[in-house]
Amino acid sequence: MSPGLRRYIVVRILLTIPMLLILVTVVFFVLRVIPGDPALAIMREGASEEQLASFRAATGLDQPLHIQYLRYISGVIRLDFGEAMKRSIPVTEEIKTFFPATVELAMYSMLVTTTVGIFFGAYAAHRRKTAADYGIRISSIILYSLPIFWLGLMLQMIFGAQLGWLPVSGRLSAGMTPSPEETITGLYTIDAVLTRNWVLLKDALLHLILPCLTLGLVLAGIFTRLTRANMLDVLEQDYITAGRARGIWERVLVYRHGLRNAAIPIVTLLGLQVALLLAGAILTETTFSWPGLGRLVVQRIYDRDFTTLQGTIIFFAMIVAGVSLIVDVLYGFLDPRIRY
Amino acid sequence: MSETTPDISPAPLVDDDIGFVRRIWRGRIWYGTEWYITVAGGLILLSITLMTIMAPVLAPHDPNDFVGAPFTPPGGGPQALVARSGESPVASANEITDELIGVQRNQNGVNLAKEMELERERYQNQDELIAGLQNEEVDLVFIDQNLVPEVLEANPNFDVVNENLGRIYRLGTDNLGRDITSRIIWGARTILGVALASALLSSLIGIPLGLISGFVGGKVDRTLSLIMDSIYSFPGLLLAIALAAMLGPGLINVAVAISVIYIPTFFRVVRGQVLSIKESLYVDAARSLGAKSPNILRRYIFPNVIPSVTVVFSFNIADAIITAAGLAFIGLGLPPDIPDWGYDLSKGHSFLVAGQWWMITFPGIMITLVAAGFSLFGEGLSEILNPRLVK
Amino acid sequence: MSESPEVGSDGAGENLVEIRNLKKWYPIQSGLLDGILSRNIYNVRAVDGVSFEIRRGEVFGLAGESGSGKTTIGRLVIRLEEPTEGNVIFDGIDLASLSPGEMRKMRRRMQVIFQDPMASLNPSMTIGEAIIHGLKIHSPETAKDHRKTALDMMERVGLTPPESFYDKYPHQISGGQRQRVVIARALVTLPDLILADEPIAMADVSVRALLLDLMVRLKNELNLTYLFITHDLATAKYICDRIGILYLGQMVEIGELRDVYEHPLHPYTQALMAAVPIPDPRERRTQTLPTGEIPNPINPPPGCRFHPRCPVAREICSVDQPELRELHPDHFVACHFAEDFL
Amino acid sequence: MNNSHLSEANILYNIKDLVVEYHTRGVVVTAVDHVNLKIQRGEVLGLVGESGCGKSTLGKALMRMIEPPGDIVGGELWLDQTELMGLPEREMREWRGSKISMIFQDPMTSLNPVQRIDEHIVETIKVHEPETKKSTALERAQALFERLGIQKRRLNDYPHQLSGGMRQRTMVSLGLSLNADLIIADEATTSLDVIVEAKLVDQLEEIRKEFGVTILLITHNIALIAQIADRIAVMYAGRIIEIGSVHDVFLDPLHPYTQGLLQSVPNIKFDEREELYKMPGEPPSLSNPPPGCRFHPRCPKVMPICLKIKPQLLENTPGRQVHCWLYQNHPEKHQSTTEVAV
Repeated sequence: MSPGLRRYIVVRILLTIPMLLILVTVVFFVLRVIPGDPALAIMREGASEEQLASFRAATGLDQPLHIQYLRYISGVIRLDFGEAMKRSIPVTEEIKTFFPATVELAMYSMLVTTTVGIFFGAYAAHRRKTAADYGIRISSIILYSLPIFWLGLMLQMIFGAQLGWLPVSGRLSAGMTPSPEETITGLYTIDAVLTRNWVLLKDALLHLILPCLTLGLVLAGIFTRLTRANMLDVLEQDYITAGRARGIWERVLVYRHGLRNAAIPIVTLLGLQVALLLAGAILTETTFSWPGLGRLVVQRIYDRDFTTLQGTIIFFAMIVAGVSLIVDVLYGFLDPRIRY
Repeated sequence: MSETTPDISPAPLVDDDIGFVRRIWRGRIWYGTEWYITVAGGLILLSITLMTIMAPVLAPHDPNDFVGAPFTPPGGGPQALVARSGESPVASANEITDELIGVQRNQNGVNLAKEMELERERYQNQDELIAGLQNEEVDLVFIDQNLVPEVLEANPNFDVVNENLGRIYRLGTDNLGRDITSRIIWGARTILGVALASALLSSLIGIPLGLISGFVGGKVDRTLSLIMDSIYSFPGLLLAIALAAMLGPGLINVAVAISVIYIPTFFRVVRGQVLSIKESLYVDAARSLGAKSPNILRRYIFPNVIPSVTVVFSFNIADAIITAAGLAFIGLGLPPDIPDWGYDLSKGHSFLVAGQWWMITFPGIMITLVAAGFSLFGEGLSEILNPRLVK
Repeated sequence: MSESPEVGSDGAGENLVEIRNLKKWYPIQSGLLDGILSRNIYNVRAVDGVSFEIRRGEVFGLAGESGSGKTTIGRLVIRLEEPTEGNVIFDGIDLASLSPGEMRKMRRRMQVIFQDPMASLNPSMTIGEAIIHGLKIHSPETAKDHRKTALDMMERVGLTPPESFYDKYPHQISGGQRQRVVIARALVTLPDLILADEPIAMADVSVRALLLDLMVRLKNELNLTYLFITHDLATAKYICDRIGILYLGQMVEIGELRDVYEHPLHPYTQALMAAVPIPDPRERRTQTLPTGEIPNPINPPPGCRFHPRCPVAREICSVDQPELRELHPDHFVACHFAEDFL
Repeated sequence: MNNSHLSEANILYNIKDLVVEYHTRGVVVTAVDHVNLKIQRGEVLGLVGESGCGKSTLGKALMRMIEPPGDIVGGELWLDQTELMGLPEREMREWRGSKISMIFQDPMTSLNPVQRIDEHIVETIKVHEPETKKSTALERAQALFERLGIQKRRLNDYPHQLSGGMRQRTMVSLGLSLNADLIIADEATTSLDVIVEAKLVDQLEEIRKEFGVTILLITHNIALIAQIADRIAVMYAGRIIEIGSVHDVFLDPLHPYTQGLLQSVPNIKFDEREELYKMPGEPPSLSNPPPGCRFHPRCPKVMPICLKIKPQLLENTPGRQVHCWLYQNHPEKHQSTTEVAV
């Protein structure tokens, strides 16, 4: 690895720490500084004064702000996000149990987004200014404008209620949950493959289809436009014309030369895609009652448990920061101009 | 020096004697399909704004009033009017005004049923409404014609004031018998308000910060960029949820919650533009003329940033509409008395299984249409303003 | 005209501008963390110790290939950038000693014409606004006849009829016309020095002669001084009085134009003169060309920077850097063995 | 190359009545207007003209690489006794790179930044000769690089690690990798420094002799044509207005535009004619060209007929053609008043 690249990676890793610090601080203050007393917001049902006082003492809300902040930061570093308000289960525990479901949903949705996005984006750029190009552009705009949950509901209604082809909610059919020793990663599809439990695999996949289509297609709307824009920039470069002048096949020019060069900016945007994916997951999980971290957050909102909310936000932020770090490092490998 | 395609100066747009409208019309030849996309987007925006302004005239009923039997499918159907025997406030059907059901008022004249519905979604379904009639919370109830025998049998003290009233509700009624068409028309005002407010808010913060950061550069630029990048690479909806949860329902609160996500978008676009313009020769020329920095910012940089800002602004509103709907869906939207598509969607969700599909279909279509309208407008505009096209 | 610091403006001697040991080094990869992490060891030494004078009323040519630092020197002279070292004495005043306010007033006396006419005009400002902006800054008190002054200047640079151009936008006029607007904008505040950085490189051959002629005519009418930066030695011949040849951020030869063109004393200048194609098929080039390519400015070769490519290089050349020596009257050269070419 | 070899067999590329139009923004622009040109085997033909005259479009048309909104609407392209316009796109693709290859202006962007140099060459060879093994292709690449004076190790570098001159020579080697008959160099030296340009020109000359390749040099740099070309074709506003051997045209230009152009080209040598000819007006935009002979607004010898009818490109003396009424007669040539039947 050349000095240039090593330096680039070190700089990028060091840059993530301040970014995360800022995120935690922003979230911490956002949840505390804005008007309204958090205790009151949580104990809303006519809580008496001393109930509020005891609650504040229990959760340390009565401490001066900076003490709370420091205590919280030390917790975050040790990945301890405090305890869920009403259930005294550590938030980290909850994240451990519910997060794999979100990962599985996000993984397959990402698959849908990238395949649909890259294929249609590249094709639209290749067939610029033709009916195909405008068709793809307009449909990707409409796709992205669909509210995720509405598309989810519609798919549920058509494929679930009316046609009954696909399961409409939950991760597995009743009674199919694998026993604890069978769950290795918590991702049913992968566990099923590892334990060669094909029945579980089939059922898990069937349950995945509708939610992943919903989340994946909506995000594919943005991804197609991003791919098309980057591909267009690349296809106008001289080296594509020079390649054509050397008799290289048009398809090779577009999908090999073009896509390889366009991949670099597209990869850098994966970090952003993951953020959109996690945001989308919240709505998809709620629509399909998918037992993931997203749905947990929504449920916790109803009972005003802002510690879990705060913990999940920071956890999601860590994931996004981690992904964009990996993506930036990948960028270094993909683009020879940085490698050498 | 080398010429790629021959240097065709944009003749049609050049002669400035024609009026604004004719110039836009002539743009049709100049930009081709991009022009149609932008105009299509523009038309959707226009119709939504018209719907907002003309709401009182367009909407057949008051969005919050129970004007028909609950769950009437689109197109309406024969309905009957039932009241406690002897206490009907209305003699016959033709006296029926809009505020029919729950005409009983409390002392200060407020429709009792509506008030109670506010406090806790009381009247979830038909039976609760009929129970409300029973214990005198409301005086008149619309029911479906073919339910009449059943209801009368269960509540002997009811009698039918009028029946076989052919009421038309173009898009049907919701679980409380409210006219969905009116709710959609009135809802446009809310969603547009929230989206515009949040886009304005994020641009008012994002643009100046972007201008300063891009223009001043150095430490300021680096710290601001770091903060903005960390917020940018962040699941926006989650931040909005946190904010909305803390701020509570309310038009401004939701707008503020949504706007925080889009501040970094404006910041990044404006900063990028300023950086590239700052390097351009005409800014160097201005500095060599002796122009002061504020003057350069105002006359040389800002006017050339506006085109791309308008594009981001329209995309931003589209995003804000979808996010606002998302918040409403998870119950963090606006209070129930404000007609809002997101709210209708989240309410309609539970009735879908029972087959009442029309309660969520139409608001969903409207949200998509409006969001798509703004995106189309932004997409077309960006291609038109984008120098690549003009090359 | 508002009184800008005119210290010793008329009799201050022959030189309008004196440049002494000018240096400009650009650090590379100065990111946020790089500042903390590693001292930026790498520096691109774009300008590395250049000294010359520009006499009042002359056209001083600054010629060099890409990467020679000619544009950077231009920007340092009119203070668009701060030098790392060395100073610029404009009409007896060291620009470094001026406060920002004073410097801004001084700017009236030094204007710039850039290469790309389209990029040097603000697309959202009309031609008229662009030209009078200088007047608005430096002589706001004569606001009422700014328009008239601008129209006169437009007339003078050949934008006739001026009224029809006044309210147009840059994209509505041709390349040649745009360059005339840029010239009008530079001259309207009646400056002393004009920095012309490749002013006609973008113009077509047939239009170029007109622009050159226009610039010379205006110089004489408004007794201006030009710092004329170019890579095209052939065109420089028709406008420059004296010329300086730059190589990798250093001055290798300065002298009266005809003297340098007909008796180049530095091997690099000779190579440049030989390489320029002559528009006559009967005079095809025979001389050999220097080997290799322009080295990397980050770590330039020791001693004389041209020695790796120089046909007459000897031991000493790679050791110590030759100074500019006057071998002909008013003809300086930085080469240990220039005497051989006398 | 004297003119006696004008026999049919010696013609490599015969362009007959070529018309290329651009349909943009509701305006039809004839970038190439009925061009007739014969390129002889093994010669260097210089195609010169100012910006916007259509020379690059002509170059692309010869490769049948005109992209929408441009379109070849008329004429025939006879390359080596094969009519290219008739070929289906699939077959035409095979000719590109193997029979005709092209070098572009900006060496910085003509090579795929994420692909090593050897991958470029091997890919080009494999496209046209799928049966050749990768190793043989690599050997040919190494031989070519050696021949063009680039070290072999540069082959596994990435484009951004090469200098401008080296990249342009890589493009030349790509052109030669399948020993194409014709290399079209479209402003190939414009963005190079003068010494690097001179070296590349020398190399093109050597290659022409060794590989017997024909070179069409498209450029606005007339002095360059004088240095390397055998014949010169001058283009103005989409039409070829003069063709002839370099010696004839430079010493005795026929068309008034060529005369004006040659007098406005700066020459580094000091000779008696010091004043550059100042041609009036600017090159016309092709969206609404002047009627008749498109040069008439700027022509010092304009006649009434020039405003009405377009002259033919006729042979004046063997090997010399000119497109001007001065050398052709027409009954109403001098009558200014009468309405001349077109």
